[in-house]
Amino acid sequence: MEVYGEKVMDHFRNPRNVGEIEDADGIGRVGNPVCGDIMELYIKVEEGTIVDARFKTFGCGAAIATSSMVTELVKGKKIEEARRITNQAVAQALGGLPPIKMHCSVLAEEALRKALDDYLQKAA
Amino acid sequence: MEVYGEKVMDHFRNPRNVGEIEDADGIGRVGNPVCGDIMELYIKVEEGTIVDARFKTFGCGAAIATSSMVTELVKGKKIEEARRITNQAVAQALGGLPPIKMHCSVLAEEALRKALDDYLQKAA
Amino acid sequence: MDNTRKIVYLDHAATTPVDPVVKETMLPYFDEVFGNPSSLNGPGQRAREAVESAREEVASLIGARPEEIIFTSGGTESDNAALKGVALARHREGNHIVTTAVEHHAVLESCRFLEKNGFSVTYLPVDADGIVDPDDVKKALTDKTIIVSVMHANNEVGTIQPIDAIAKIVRPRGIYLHTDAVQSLGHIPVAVHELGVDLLSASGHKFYGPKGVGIIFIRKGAKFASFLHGGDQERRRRASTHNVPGIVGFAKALEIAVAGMNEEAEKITRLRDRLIAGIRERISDVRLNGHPERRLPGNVNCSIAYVEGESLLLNLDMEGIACSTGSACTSSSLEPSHVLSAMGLPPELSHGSLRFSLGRNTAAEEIDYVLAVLPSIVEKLRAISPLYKKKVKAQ
Amino acid sequence: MDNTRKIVYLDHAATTPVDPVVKETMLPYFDEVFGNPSSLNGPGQRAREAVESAREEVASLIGARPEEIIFTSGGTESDNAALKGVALARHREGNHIVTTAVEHHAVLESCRFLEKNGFSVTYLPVDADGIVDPDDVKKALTDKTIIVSVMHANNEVGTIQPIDAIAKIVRPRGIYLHTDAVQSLGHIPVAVHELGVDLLSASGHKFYGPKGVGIIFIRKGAKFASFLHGGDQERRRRASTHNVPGIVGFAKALEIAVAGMNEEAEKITRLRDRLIAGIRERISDVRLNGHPERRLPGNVNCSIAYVEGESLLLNLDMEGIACSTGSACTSSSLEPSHVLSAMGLPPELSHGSLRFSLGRNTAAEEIDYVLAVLPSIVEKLRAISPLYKKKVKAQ
Ligand SMILES: Cc1ncc(COP(=O)(O)O)c(C=O)c1O
Ligand SMILES: Cc1ncc(COP(=O)(O)O)c(C=O)c1O
Repeated sequence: MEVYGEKVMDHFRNPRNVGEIEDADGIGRVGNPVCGDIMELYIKVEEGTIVDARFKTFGCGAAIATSSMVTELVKGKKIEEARRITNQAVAQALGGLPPIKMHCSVLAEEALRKALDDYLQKAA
Repeated sequence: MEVYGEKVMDHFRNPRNVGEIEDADGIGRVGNPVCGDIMELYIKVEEGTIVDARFKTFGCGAAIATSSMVTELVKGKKIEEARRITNQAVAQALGGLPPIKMHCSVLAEEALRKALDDYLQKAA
Repeated sequence: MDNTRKIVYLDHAATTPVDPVVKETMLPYFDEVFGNPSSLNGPGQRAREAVESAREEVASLIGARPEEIIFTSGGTESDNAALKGVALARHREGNHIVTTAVEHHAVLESCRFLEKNGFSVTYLPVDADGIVDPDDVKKALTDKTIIVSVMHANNEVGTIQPIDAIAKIVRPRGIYLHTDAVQSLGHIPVAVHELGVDLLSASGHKFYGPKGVGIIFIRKGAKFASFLHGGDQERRRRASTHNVPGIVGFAKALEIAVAGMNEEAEKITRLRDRLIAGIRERISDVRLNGHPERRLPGNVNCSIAYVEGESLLLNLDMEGIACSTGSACTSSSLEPSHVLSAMGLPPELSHGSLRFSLGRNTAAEEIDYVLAVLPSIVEKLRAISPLYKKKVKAQ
Repeated sequence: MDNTRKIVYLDHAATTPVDPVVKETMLPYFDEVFGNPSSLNGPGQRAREAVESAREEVASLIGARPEEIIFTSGGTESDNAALKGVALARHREGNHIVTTAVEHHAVLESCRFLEKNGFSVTYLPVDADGIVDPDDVKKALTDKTIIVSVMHANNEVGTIQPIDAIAKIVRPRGIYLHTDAVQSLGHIPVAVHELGVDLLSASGHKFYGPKGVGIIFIRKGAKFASFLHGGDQERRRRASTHNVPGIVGFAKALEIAVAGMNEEAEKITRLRDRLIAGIRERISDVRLNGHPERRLPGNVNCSIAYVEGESLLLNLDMEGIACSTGSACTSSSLEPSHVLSAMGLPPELSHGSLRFSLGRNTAAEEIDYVLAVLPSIVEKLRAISPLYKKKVKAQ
């Protein structure tokens, strides 16, 4: 299978941080069944730092890999730092995505943003 | 070469009755350089019977073969009989012609008709 | 993926390997009988003979006359030429076309092109099994209708359409009937007069022939305007130097396919039903897409709820099993399969569809291997699916 | 004709045998790497890799980028797609097309089709050697001109056109330049940026590659509408399952042709000139058609006065020599070659033209054999020609 690079396939094969966080501080839900991708991102925040992140995803290989990667990228990051993670950063961390799959990285960015918004709203 | 049947190729390879008749009783000239075929048919008539026929032809394989065949067909025929020789008869005597080459048999029929007309005119 | 491992190939609806006898038959036409069939010289005429005897063979195998067969570059060209060729030839008689919502993109996109160029197109619905109702065809016809195009068998779900019944409605009205038989030729009986069609498209690589060669059958007397303009090949209905090895291979492949059809269909149907039954036994919330009986022998299309097709496919591929998602393979669009949508499937089910297409060499052990591997893949993907979670909670 | 006798094949401009290395390279793609490049599974992706590396190879050999190459079913499709694809994509900007009177029918008939559909076409004249004057191109351009199509080298007389000079006139005006390089690619240098073209057509079987596969080069950014509608292949610019062995064979054949080009052209040119000189020495009233130097290495086209081409060809064929008449091979029309007519030849001379096209494996002895056989054939045909008789009488 050479549609995806090695890194994508690694994260697809062995997705990191699968699951939910029962008492999450922020939850981001994006996508819908029509477009074929649904992502849920959970974060746990302590003193402005993301200490845990988990996901559940219905979607293609790229959707699963970007979900996995975004959880890896945010763990240990400050909220402000996490806010600056773009879809490109996620795609890059995966060694690139095929053009028709870039929308998955956008979805991951959106899920993250929503989870952060959710956290800030709850915290406020 | 299988565009043409065996009989056509035989008449093309060894055309019968090539040449002119110096004191011909009838001459038929048809065709023109634009269409790529020129036929000249010479007949010698004795007491209403065609005793000799010769041709010269500039043209494709079918043009040469039909010229050759038409001279064969008319030799020994009465003028009225010769008049009834159609292009189909020539083509048939050759075992058939490819559809795009049927016009050559038409040319042969026309050359014969003209030669007969020429004879009748001269005889009149 | 380990390249040396034997792959369980269950993607025959996408393409088939060239049969060894077909390949062998083609070989001399690359460099021995290599002339241009349009050349009058000996090498050209020997190539021409090969093309013409292939044409006779193909014609006799589908009940047509040799002059009714045009060789093309594949199913797509045949579909384009059929639709556009008739549209162009008959546009003075009318500008209405009837087709179905489940056609291959080669037909649908040709229709969309024609819509941009003054034609109007009716896209007929199908029922939950993917079948077109001949009555719907009847209702759609107007006095402007010039052609109806309904595929013989569907490439995604394998459903076989009632072409003969549709023909009885369409043709007495002087309207042409075209069928895309790309998926059916070589697999189920295809006889143009029994189907009652005026035009038919097919492609070699779907029945163990070469890629890049197809045919259109055009009933003698049917009006048709050439699509590929140029030389005088194919009685001026399709220009371009003949693909001689491809044409010879097409004919040989069809000969072999027709000779072995009954036996093969029987064997494949048995394996198909074993796979369907096995999946249903082992996995919950599975739906078989397409008609249970009126389907191609080799087609298994199922929707596995809560998981997405591509990720299933990738996981199967990692285990050495090659199949397809139900939706168009390279589709750059995010929309679910137009076929499954037309059959009324909700998007999450059509995104979760898999197509296994069995072939001549598919073995029972391969089916069993799929059945051994698939359940745990589904389980793994469901475990990370937010949809499955919801379902579990709802119970 | 004796089938076992070795044939002197001098019809390489019509088609060439597939090179043995090319054939060998293609073989695994029939039944080993046989997947559908549009399938996401392993077999599909391995086939896709083969297609994409062929694309890279071809692109680099003509100085293009991979995404500028589209694989087609041959030269005819490429010409059709180029002309119609640009016409459709740019019709709002203008409806005028400029081409020449000596193009291949694939271009001319596409133009005639477009003329019936609202476009106007200027057919430029050529000089006695078959060359288009760039000044004539300049004069023909209007503010409605959207594309100019001038072939790189002519298939009948081998004349090479000044494409680069034409490009300098056409392209600064925002008009696209297309060249039909079917006869030149693999035989003389073809680099898209040196030629300065926006679109270029080529066909595999003219340079020892397989029949049924070609390319269009479309400069990045050039507007182009798809001609074959269907799936998403070739970035949606040409639908249909890739002809994988054909594509791989095209690339390999081009690689071999380019690698050996200089040496081969030199050898073939020498034999060509030997044939031309020999014919002139041995036969009276012969005219060499086409430019004496600006011509393809392998092309010898001559008119032999007072005799007709087909009967010459048949007689040569009986002696085991395969060549062509100057005019279109299967032409069902009675008109003389449009190319020779455009060059000003009277009909009887264009009907008496022969094309010998030499190839990679042509040997000096074969040329000598032709020179030994041809004079007596001409003599025999002249003896039965009414035109020759007149000529003799006139002296
Ligand atoms: C039903 C159907 N029609 C048309 C096509 C197009 O055929 P090809 O890819 O040979 O152009 C296919 C397969 O790709 C098909 O399954
Ligand atoms: C100049 C030229 N253009 C186009 C073509 C058409 O190519 P094909 O026969 O591969 O379609 C040919 C040869 O047949 C040709 O010589």
